[in-house]
Amino acid sequence: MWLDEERPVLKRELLLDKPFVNASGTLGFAPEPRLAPALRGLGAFITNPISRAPRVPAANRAVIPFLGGFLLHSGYPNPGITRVISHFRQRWAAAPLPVIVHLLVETPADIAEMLPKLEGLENILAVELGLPPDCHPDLLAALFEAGYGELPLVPCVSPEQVPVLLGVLTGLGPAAVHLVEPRGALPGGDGEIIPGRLYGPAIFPVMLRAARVLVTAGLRVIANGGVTARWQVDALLETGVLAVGLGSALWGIDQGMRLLSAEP
Amino acid sequence: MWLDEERPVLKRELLLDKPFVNASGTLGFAPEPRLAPALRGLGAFITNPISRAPRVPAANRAVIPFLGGFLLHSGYPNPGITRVISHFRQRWAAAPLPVIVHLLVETPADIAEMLPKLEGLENILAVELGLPPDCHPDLLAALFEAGYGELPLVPCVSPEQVPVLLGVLTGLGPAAVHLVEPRGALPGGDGEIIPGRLYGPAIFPVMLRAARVLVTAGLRVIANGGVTARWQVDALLETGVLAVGLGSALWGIDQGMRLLSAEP
Amino acid sequence: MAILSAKLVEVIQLGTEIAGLIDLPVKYWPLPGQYLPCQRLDGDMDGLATPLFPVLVGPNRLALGALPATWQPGDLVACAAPQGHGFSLPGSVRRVGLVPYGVSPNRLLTLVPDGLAQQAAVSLFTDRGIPEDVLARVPSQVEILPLAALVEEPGWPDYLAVDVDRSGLTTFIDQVAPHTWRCEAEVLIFTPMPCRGVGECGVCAVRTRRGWRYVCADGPVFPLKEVVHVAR
Amino acid sequence: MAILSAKLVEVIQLGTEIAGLIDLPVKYWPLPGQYLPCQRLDGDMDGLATPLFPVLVGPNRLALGALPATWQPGDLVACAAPQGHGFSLPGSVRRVGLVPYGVSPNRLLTLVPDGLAQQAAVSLFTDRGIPEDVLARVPSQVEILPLAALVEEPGWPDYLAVDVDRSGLTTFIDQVAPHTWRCEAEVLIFTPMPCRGVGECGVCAVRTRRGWRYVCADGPVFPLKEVVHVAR
Ligand SMILES: Cc1cc2nc3c(=O)[nH]c(=O)nc-3n(C[C@H](O)[C@H](O)[C@H](O)COP(=O)(O)OP(=O)(O)OC[C@H]3O[C@@H](n4cnc5c(N)ncnc54)[C@H](O)[C@@H]3O)c2cc1C
Ligand SMILES: Cc1cc2nc3c(=O)[nH]c(=O)nc-3n(C[C@H](O)[C@H](O)[C@H](O)COP(=O)(O)OP(=O)(O)OC[C@H]3O[C@@H](n4cnc5c(N)ncnc54)[C@H](O)[C@@H]3O)c2cc1C
Ligand SMILES: Cc1cc2nc3c(=O)[nH]c(=O)nc-3n(C[C@H](O)[C@H](O)[C@H](O)COP(=O)(O)O)c2cc1C
Ligand SMILES: Cc1cc2nc3c(=O)[nH]c(=O)nc-3n(C[C@H](O)[C@H](O)[C@H](O)COP(=O)(O)O)c2cc1C
Ligand code: FES
Ligand code: FES
Repeated sequence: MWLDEERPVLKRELLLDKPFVNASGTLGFAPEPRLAPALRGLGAFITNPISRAPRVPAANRAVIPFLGGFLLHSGYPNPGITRVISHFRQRWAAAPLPVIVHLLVETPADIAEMLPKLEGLENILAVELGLPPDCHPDLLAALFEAGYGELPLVPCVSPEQVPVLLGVLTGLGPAAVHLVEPRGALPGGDGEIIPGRLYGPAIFPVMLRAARVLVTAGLRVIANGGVTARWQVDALLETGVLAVGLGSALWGIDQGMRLLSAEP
Repeated sequence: MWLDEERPVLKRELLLDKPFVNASGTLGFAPEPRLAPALRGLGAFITNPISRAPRVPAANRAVIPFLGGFLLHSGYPNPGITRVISHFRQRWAAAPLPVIVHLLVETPADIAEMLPKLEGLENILAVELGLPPDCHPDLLAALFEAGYGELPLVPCVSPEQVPVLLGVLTGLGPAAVHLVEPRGALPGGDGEIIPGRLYGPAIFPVMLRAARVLVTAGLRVIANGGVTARWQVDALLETGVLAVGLGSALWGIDQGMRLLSAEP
Repeated sequence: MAILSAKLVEVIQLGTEIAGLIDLPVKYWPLPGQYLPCQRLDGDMDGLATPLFPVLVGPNRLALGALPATWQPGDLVACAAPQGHGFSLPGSVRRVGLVPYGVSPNRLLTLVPDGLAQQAAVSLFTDRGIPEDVLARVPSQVEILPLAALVEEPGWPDYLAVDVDRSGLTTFIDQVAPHTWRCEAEVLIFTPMPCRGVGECGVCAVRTRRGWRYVCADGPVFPLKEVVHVAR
Repeated sequence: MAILSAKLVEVIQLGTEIAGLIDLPVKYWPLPGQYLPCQRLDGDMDGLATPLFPVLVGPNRLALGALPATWQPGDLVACAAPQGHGFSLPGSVRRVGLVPYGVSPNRLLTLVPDGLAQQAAVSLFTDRGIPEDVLARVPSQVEILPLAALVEEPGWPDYLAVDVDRSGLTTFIDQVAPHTWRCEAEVLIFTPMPCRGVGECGVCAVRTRRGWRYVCADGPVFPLKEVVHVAR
């Protein structure tokens, strides 16, 4: 159990005792015992994306490699918030590290329905908001309005969303902003163009630049970065991010572990 | 000479007789004879970036490789518009293909001063506008206002600028939009973080997605893409772009040539 | 999460695929239809592991495939424990049919030694030519027949093992009509498994009679009847 | 723009650098200080060429370096024509000084055969240890001295060739005080040349007495006096 008497619980501020998190979608819905070695290196566990209603895998689900990384398109399959909570709340409560729940939100109504279900659960540090790719600043403001409550909100923005949302983000002053992988597109096996998120070291220069923009604007930032090497972690931390999010490195056999266990 | 009696000269519309251009900065200021093999494959020649006043190389100029590409930071050195024109106008006029002049613009005053110097020169097909990274929609509109005249204007936008500028672009209805390389940042040899453009196949998925967004919005698009292989050219053309911009491939020994000479 | 670092000792061309002998303790050998998540050290920096399956070889040697083309003998490879549900050839069967559909026969041919050991007749049903070098390694007792032979006489085998790419499942069902089979049948569904279950990413998902299942964890081998009517 | 496809025949370790023998017609051999833009076919897909310089070897063999670590014997390499201004050792000189400053001595050692052939004394001034394997290839007539020897006796050489990284130019000038030299002197400025002149990208620029110059086209070898007071 993570919340204890000794520890000050600061609402609307995010305290991580280690400068790493996992990217949403990389370690499943709960910090299971089989993940123990990775969990020991993380400051918080971020769940897979969770939607209001259940989502099935995308019909054209795919992983498409390119030089320096890969595109992933899954459809964010998940059983929906209600079933996720009944299935995983015990495991979240018993976890050896705090949990950040990642919610897929499209409308203020989504968040207004989902958030109350999470309040009162144990060991939830914050709620992350996965935003639609064309999220307008007004939508983000409305989502915050609808989500105002006990739990700090951490909006996830990809680099191509930074210029559009920077103004509203600095105005909202969230507990943190999570900089997540850029979106891209590649032809699949049969030539159909598949959209999806991009992972791997190819994205690092774009992520480092976007992290600097966010930090310079005075925001508290958690940054994914296609990080596979320690010098990339260092460059992000020196830029002033709170924590580095590991993505594809956690799917490798021991790359993620080497990053998490290395001395700073 | 390219302009002749037979050919209809359509103002504010861009006609390319081959679906390739070079990215600005990749082949110098004029289509010199030494470039002949590459020029035969191009529908237009785009000049290096040209500013109002001379620019010297950046003190921290650098090329920094990463997995799948490299970051380039040059400072866009150039002798300024006046000297460029006196030096190259003859070579532009005598070129075997039309020339698109790339102007670095920061303010409407820049363009108001530079554009008249280009009007009346022979064999100029269009003027490309290199925009500051934080270009606001109002600035772009003001630049077009200031630049209204004989020559079609082609704004250059990088993928992270697309969401911010898409609205104003569709309103302005330019002859074409040139989608250019994303900006990034990487630590240089001494740890200093160097900003710059990203080249190479690592950027392709981001470019393909941004090209689709622009085409879907009804814009006429020239797209760079970190293109090094024919399937990438095909994916961009099938997406509906007018032409593909070749960047780093033109600096290789024969990669660019293989792309330009391949049968579609 | 036991992790082993092992050496790629030898590389073998098997038809269009490359397989490799990896210097691994026997207890880490995957069984037919299982896979070993592997990643070359100091390379393959995108962070993804490659699932390696047992493929055809002689006795007391385990070749794994398909290797990425860039791997070279001498390379060090990090391996996780063998993973997934493999084939379970019932001890009682007497007529084994192997059906590599649109894929190389290499993975299924690992069932041949067990089949022959229990005195079963083993037939390989395929319409694709089998490359010379693969054929040379197949015991002569194995009969090689066109798919039509199976479609015409679906009652012959008392056990069928199928290997098919997820994208080929629908065509397979249309062409081979597996619902006419009466015997026990299993299918290895071949599909990318980027997170090998670590992230429950869902990219490897298949629809089964009992809902969505993940090939990386619930497969790669499924009872054929679980997927034959719903898979897509 | 002649383009040649040639084979990388042999790979040689020279101290910390890797050099290679490339199967090239003699008329394509770059001279000391010149470079050959090369790109491995089917690899190095970022589109950039690697500039390869002549480096130390025996007679009638040309080794080029430094090779990227991934290149292997047998690889096919596309080569453009030799490019740039190399060293021009005057035929009259009798005392040749070579100054690899903060870089490997390999590029400068290609001047040794010509120096010795015209009966000149050749000294190599460096404070970095020279790796055994490189030393073994240096003719015994070449004297190896610390930089201090040159600083103390700047009047000794009647020709000096310097090799220095662009980032090391300022330190070089501070430490070695080349303005005290009276003899003819040339400097190879080593710096990335991503466009090798094709794009006039300016990344290789150096400031000279006559304004900004590009190492890829105006160098890599410059008269020392052109850059010594302004270079940065
Ligand atoms: C606006 C929007 C944005 C999206 N963005 C993304 C994105 O960024 N990334 C991403 O990866 N995906 C995204 N998706 C999701 C994805 O594209 C698909 O819409 C979603 O995953 C559904 O996939 P589908 O088309 O295969 O399913 P549908 O067309 O919804 O069909 C589902 C089929 O599966 C059957 N089915 C459903 N559940 C079960 C079950 N448990 N057992 C058996 N059968 C079942 C149904 O009966 C139906 O036949 C987005 C979707 C939308 C609408
Ligand atoms: C707002 C802004 C944005 C920029 N964006 C980019 C970008 O995106 N990408 C990029 O690559 N660069 C960019 N630059 C340019 C770059 O960062 C440098 O500002 C520019 O290249 C000047 O470099 P510097 O600092 O070395 O020169 P300065 O600090 O201007 O100093 C120039 C020095 O060189 C000397 N000098 C000048 N010309 C000559 C000559 N011909 N001969 C001898 N000496 C000379 C001068 O006397 C002076 O000492 C940008 C600049 C600004 C102001
Ligand atoms: C319910 C729902 C939730 C979404 N939430 C996210 C999200 O959290 N993160 C995300 O990356 N995209 C989210 N999206 C948006 C999809 O990513 C987007 O529609 C998809 O990438 C297709 O966009 P594209 O074709 O422009 O690439 C969501 C979409 C829906 C329908
Ligand atoms: C005169 C001038 C013109 C500019 N024009 C361009 C341009 O055409 N293209 C471009 O990429 N950036 C242009 N810029 C903006 C610079 O790219 C930008 O300031 C630089 O990338 C630093 O930004 P960053 O630190 O946010 O990456 C211009 C800047 C100046 C001063
Ligand atoms: S590979 Fe990710 S869930 Fe199976
Ligand atoms: S390398 Fe580009 S100008 Fe010299």
